Amino acid sequence: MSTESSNNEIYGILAEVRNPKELIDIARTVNKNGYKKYDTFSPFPIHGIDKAMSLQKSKLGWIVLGHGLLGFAGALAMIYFMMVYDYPLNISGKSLMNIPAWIPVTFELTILLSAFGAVFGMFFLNGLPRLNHPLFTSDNFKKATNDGFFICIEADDPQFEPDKVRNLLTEAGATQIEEIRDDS
Amino acid sequence: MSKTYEYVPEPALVKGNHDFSSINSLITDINLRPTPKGWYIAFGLSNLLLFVLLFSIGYLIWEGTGIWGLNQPVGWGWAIINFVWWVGIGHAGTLISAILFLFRQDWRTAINRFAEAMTIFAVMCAGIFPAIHVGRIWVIYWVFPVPNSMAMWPNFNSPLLWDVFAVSTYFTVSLLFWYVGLVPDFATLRDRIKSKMGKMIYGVAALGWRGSNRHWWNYEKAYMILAGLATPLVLSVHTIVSFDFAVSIIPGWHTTIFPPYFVAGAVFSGFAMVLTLMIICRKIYKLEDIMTVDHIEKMNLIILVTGSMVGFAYLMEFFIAWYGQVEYEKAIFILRATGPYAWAYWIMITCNVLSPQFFWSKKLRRNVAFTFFISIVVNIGMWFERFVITVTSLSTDYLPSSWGYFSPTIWDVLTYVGTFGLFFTFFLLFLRFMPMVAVAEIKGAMPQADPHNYDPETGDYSPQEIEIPEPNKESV
Amino acid sequence: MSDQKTNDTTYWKSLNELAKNKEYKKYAEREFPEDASELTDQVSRRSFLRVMGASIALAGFASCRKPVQKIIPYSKQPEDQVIGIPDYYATSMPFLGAVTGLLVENNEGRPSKIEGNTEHPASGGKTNIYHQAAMLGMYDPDRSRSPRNNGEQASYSDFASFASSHFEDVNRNILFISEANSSPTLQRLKESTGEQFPNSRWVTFEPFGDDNRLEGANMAFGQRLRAIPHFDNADVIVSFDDDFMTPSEHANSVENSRRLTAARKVRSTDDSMNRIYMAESGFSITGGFADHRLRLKTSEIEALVFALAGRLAEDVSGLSAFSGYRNDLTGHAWVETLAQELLDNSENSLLSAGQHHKPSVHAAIAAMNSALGNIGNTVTFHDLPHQGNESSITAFADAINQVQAGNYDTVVIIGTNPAFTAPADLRFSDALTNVETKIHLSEYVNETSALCDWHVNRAHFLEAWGDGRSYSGELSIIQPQIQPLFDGVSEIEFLHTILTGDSGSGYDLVQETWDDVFTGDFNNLWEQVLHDGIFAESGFEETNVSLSGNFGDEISPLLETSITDGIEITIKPDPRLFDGRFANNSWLQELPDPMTKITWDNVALMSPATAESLGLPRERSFSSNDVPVVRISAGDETIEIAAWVQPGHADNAITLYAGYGRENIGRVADGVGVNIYPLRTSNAPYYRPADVEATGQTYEVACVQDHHNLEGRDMVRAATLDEYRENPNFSSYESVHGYEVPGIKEAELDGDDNLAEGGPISLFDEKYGPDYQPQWGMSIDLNDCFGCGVCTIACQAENNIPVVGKREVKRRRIMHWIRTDRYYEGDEDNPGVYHQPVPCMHCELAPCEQVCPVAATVHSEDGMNQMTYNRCIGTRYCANNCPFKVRRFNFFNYTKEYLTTGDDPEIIQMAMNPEVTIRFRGVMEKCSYCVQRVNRAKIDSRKETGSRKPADGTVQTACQQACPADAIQFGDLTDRESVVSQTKMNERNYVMLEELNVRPRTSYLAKIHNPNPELT
Amino acid sequence: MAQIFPKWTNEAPRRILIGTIIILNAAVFGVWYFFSPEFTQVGYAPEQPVPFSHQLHAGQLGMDCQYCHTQVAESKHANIPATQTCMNCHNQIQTDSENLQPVRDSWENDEPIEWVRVHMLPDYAYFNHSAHVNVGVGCESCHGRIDRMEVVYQAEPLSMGWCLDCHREPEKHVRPVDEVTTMGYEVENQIEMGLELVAKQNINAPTYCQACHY
Repeated sequence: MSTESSNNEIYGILAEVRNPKELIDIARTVNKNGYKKYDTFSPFPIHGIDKAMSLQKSKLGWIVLGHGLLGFAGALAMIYFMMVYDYPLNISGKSLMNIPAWIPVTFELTILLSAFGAVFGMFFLNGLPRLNHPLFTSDNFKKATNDGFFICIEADDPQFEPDKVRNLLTEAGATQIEEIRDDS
Repeated sequence: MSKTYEYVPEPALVKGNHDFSSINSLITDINLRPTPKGWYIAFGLSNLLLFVLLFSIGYLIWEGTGIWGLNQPVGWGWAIINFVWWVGIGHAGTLISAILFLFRQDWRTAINRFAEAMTIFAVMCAGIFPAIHVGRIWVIYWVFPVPNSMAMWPNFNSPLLWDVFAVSTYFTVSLLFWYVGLVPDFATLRDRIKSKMGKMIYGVAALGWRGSNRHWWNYEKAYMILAGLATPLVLSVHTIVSFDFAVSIIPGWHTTIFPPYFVAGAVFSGFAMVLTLMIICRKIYKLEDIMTVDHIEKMNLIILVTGSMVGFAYLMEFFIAWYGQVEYEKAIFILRATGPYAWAYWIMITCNVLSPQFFWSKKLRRNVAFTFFISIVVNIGMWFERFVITVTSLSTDYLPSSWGYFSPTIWDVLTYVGTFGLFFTFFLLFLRFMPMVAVAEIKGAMPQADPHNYDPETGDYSPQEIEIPEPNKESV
Repeated sequence: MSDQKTNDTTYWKSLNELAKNKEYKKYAEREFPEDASELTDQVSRRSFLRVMGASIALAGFASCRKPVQKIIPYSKQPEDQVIGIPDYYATSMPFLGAVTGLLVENNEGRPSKIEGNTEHPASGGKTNIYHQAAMLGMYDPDRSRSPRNNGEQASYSDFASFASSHFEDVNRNILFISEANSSPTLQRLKESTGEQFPNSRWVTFEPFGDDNRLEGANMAFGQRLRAIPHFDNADVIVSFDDDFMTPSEHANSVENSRRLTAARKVRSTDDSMNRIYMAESGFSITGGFADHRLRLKTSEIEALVFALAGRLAEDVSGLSAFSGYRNDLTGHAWVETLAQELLDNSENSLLSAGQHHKPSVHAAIAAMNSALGNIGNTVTFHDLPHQGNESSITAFADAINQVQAGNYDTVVIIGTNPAFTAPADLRFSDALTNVETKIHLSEYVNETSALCDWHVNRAHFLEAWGDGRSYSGELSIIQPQIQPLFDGVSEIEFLHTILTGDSGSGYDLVQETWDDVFTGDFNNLWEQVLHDGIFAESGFEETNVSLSGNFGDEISPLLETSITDGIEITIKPDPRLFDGRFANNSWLQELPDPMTKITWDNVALMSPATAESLGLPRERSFSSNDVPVVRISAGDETIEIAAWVQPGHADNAITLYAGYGRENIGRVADGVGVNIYPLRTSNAPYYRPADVEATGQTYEVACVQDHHNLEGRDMVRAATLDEYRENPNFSSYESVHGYEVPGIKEAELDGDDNLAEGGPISLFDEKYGPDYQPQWGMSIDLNDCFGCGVCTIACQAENNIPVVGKREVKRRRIMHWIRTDRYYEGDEDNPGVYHQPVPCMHCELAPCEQVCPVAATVHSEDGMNQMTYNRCIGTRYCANNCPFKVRRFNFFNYTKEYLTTGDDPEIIQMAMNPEVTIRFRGVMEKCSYCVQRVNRAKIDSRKETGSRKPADGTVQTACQQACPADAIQFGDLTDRESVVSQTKMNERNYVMLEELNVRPRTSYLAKIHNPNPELT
Repeated sequence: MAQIFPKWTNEAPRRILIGTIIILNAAVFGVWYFFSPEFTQVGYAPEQPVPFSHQLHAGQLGMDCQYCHTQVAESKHANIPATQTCMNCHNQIQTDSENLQPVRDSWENDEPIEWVRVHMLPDYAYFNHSAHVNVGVGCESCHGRIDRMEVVYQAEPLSMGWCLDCHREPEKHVRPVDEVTTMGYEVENQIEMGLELVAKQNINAPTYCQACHY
């Protein structure tokens, strides 16, 4: 909450609200005011906040699809190469292109790569892991993983002016407004 | 004719007067409190069993698979039985996380973390067996498609190879799924723990999670996709495990009913195992508010349903053996019920088919002690199911000259018992260091999490009254 | 040899060491002195050069890291020897006073496999289990390694110097006890002993010899003659307890089996078969093979023989001794039936009795054969030049009584082991204490050696020069395949030392004998004999016989038979260990008994009813190896032994096998089974009444087959000859089941089609091998197989199959690649029996292949199911998925245990076939159709003709080559003319489990019985 | 609240990722290279009891391989010559050479010379020389330029993959049978000639397991 250490660049202004409803409200207000670089924080995902914040549809689905196709095609190509092209062997007299037998492995690899896409794609989209973040300098912010609901308008936003932001947040009902500095 | 319908409201998921913060404390305090003495005792015992496992495996590798009771017709014994049993148990977690998630069963939040952890550890126990049961464990890497100077590849026609891919994929995806769920809770612990070391460890594990709703947005998407992927995966795994048997030509194995029958059995045993562990933990860790009797009842219903499915499968096997008129198939089923392994068969029937039928009674399925008892009985029964399938079929197959009886040795028993050491060692570590209930998820499922439950004027919490729709009097 | 210090190098560790061993070389050079003609003589030089040979091919274990390996070439290259290409030399195996001609495969100087000698009448290219197992017998590290004087190690020169002084006194009272031996050289030396030592006596002792047969002939014809049956000439064969197909029961079992099965080969409905009747007490393989079998106590069989003779006397002349004779069995249904059958087939029938029956029985049989005009056609009588009058248990008993009385100062025991095998009432061990000097020649330091002052280690027949006569008299040569591993001496060298005080060379001794035999150029004939292994046309002369005048008087007092109600024990030599002499041979110990399928034990065999009367269960538990133990008392002696229910055994009778219960012989024999010799007496060595009671104890028995019933399944298909003629396709799936194989598409066996085509429809487009490759297949004729088990031992020898021991057999982990399944059928008390050899079926659509995760078992282009040991990781899935359960898993490092135990494992390692990989722990193995032989033939054929298809008959699998019944055929299925193709086209051909559509390449020909309609 | 982690840790995940990729690749390459027979086997040149020079005998003197390895066309083994073979010449030339002392000793004492084996196949791999030299697989194809080796070393990996290279495409390697012992044999139209030879000699090099493993 301290506002000293002015030698550090300001990261943004963090404000707390009481509950999920207020978070949605304040997010909507901030969004309407044309801010782009802001974020809300809550201990669990809040139903409806995507609309309030005008969040774009996640690109994750495409990432997963790409990985899934890669897994599918890769598995088939691998099995074809090993069983038919590189070392064809007569196994139980079955034809080399014994496709029914390839289904399980193809399926599993499709799922596996899709899951990798989903998990690592999500982390990638979220910019995680990121262990150090200016917000962590705020003691109050710890509540974000407990029962705190926060909004932070970042200094990068072209409209960012500390006083205006403070006023906006206060008007919208936020408490515990503090300035976050990047303490490099 | 007319019929009236009564609207029965869903019971509240969390009992007691809890808000976010108290739920947060209720769960994470378990990890933050000093380690209780009882935990050390349990951990010591588990370690002892784990040592038994390691010793058994060491001796096995030193001496050879001959130390087990395997013989010429019965090439697969306890190792494969244990493998299938543990993998089956390992189905509950993903099932609860994924399928119930897709079906929007919010009650899963109380138990999913717990069940997923159990899944991971059960699959670890299971995974040991296919690896150690081979004759030459030092070349087991040949089952992986690794380029080598022999220019040889694995055989993709083999169900065992499918197993390798299925079980390792299942383990990996379950682990990822579990971890993704844990990330926000690690962040919670990071923010609550006092010690520097704890902060570092949970901090790394939480990957810098800060509860951003932009993150939650991708996160929920990922969770949904993972659930969508894990659902067919969990069905495929036991399907493929059942292929180990169904793709063969051994009477009693070679049957198309195996995939659904195995999956039902897996769910059956998995839920039983979750119940066993849950009933102990909710008592010890005083989580009755979260893991309520309603949860137990719901799970008992699933046990009743899957148990009956399994029983139906047993019946169908006999029916098909008769209907198919394959003499070897007929003989094997008659021998199962009346032959040298009849004792195992009737244990299986009693435990798996008869015992869950008690849950037709609402009173019994809400009885915690009785549920605990049945959950153990079911797991014993499911072990015997795998015994009956694996051993009896091999023991008396086509050529009567090759029939032979299987008797386990002490090493079969010790290896099996030892896996409990592995399981509980990991499980106790989990209970100690990780939140055993998905904190973020259960918060999200509380009525306080719903923005509609707040007064639009004051912004204070005021849960909405449930509107009871008018009974429709016209329709059937 | 005499100048050699014994404890220096009594044996050597490896070929390399031997090759470098100067002592040895001196010896070798001395044996073939500076005689140029001798050295150019390849045969005599061979044994020397062979062991000097290169040892690069000695099979080792699985690949290790990078050990430095040495190649030891010859210093002087022997001519005509190509390293890596085995040589074959003829020899013969002496057994029970007859020899069987063999051909021994040598790889770089070490014999590695024994086959039959096609030139030899006793073998005809075939062998029995003793011949096959002799290889391991020679490489047995437990054999005695040096002479011993009062238990202390000594050298042969010590013995020679002792002998020269001891036998200087030619007036000594010497008793020679030898085993039955047909060697002309031994006979010559035996005669010399008689001349040199006027006070000596020579008795021949065999615990299970054919003295009763000879005595019977003596009684009938006044001469001790050998009856030689010609089964191929007989249409009706009536055997009274004569198990002539079992090697332990008949010295000429191979020829008997060959001739008998030759007369039962049915290729078309026009062929005829002989008909075999068997009355017996135990259940023998001959009994199982017979068309009719009657179970009677041994003493009842005697009565049956006389009753039959009495009945025949009514219709034929020459049996006046029996006219009017009647006894309890005269009214038996068999008597009338047999009489009719024999009368209808007079001159073409054959009667015989087991060698454990009394002389009177054999005399009656001889008389009947004579009266029916069979003599000269189905049976011939021959005088044995080497057989004196002193070859019987009676003579031996008399001699031992003399010993007891102190009438001998020296006893020389040659080969035989009376301390173990002599009838108990003779108190042989006690008797020997009355003798000053006792000398014993034997392969092992055994029970008798322990009682003797001198033990001399005997050379194995594969290590020594010798000779002998086949059962029908053909002179045969025994030539060494390797220098004696432990410097043993043969019996002729031993006798030579006793006679002269010098150590003689067996080679010279044999040549000396044969010098008299040959009438032409010695060297040419000698070479011919060495090459052929036999001196042609030297069989015994047939003796014309007629009943002696006083036959009637002699036999009439013996016709009184007393049949008791109590239990009677019959003592027989063990089918595998014989009298115990093969007890240290682990191949034989682990060969399942042909009928009981028990390994590593002897048991008291009894019928279910007898077991019940003793309060024992009629059936053995499927889930336990425990069987009850009974106490058997006869006279003053009592033994305790496991009881085993043998369906088809005579009631109130127990069969016991001798040869077990040995101590301090070797690591294999010690402590296995129960010694039943104490129950034998010289008056009743074979059968006697006994008291039997259950002890309440149990004992674990290692039996390889736990279920004995076919459960109505169609693995074995059979019909009577009439049924076959009526419906030649009786063995087809449709005939057996009444409907077609599900989904079958008719096989179209017209001209150009591959035999393998046709069969059930499949989802898959199955692959067949390419045109340039042969397609291998096997056919097994169940009509020929009588279950002897030689295929198993031959396979074990050829394919380096380890022995696993009783503990592992109990756990059902026996490793044999070809097993013989034995099923009982019908009445539990008197069942029929089927033997079915089961090797790998080499299914074209092999279910084992698809389930292996690492492709360690796949199909070859020439249609074989290949097992690649070095790729196997040991999931055992293939074994599970094999419907025939022919795959064998190395649960432990069996081969390593087997090849590295003891102080000098290199010796057993030398018995290994260098062409076959030694399997290691954790891998699967199974029948490979002897791929090493197949590939060798293919490479040779490729080099010689450019074709990969060897000519039919050039490849024989080990089982096929050994089988005395010629039941197994193997060859190329793309060759329509090959024997196996022809056999498979026979209408009796069927495959097991046809409905699985796995398309086995191994098929069976259904069995045909030829029962007498009167008796069915 | 203070930051738990310093700022540089934000870069750590990327670095760890890149580092892991590099290490993994290095490990794969390392195993690939250092554990393959190409590295472990090729070049094995043990010291022999007699410093016999193939370079001299086969190279300079131009002796045919089969002068010493006489049974190569008949047997599975290409036999190491008996001492006798050495002595055929060396009882007349170089009779005093110190290097040849072991040979003379062997001859006089009739004790074999213990050569150290260079080309080692595992026991479960069956190789038959006669099956190869009789259809035109040159000595050189497996043993390398023996005529240039002062000390014989293993020139090829002798791994299963290496065997299969030729068994799958024999036309790239076969030569006329009378050229098998030729060193440095090379023709321009190898593939063309190879295909012709394969057809003429009915070569179908097997690639199924039991051709070599039993």
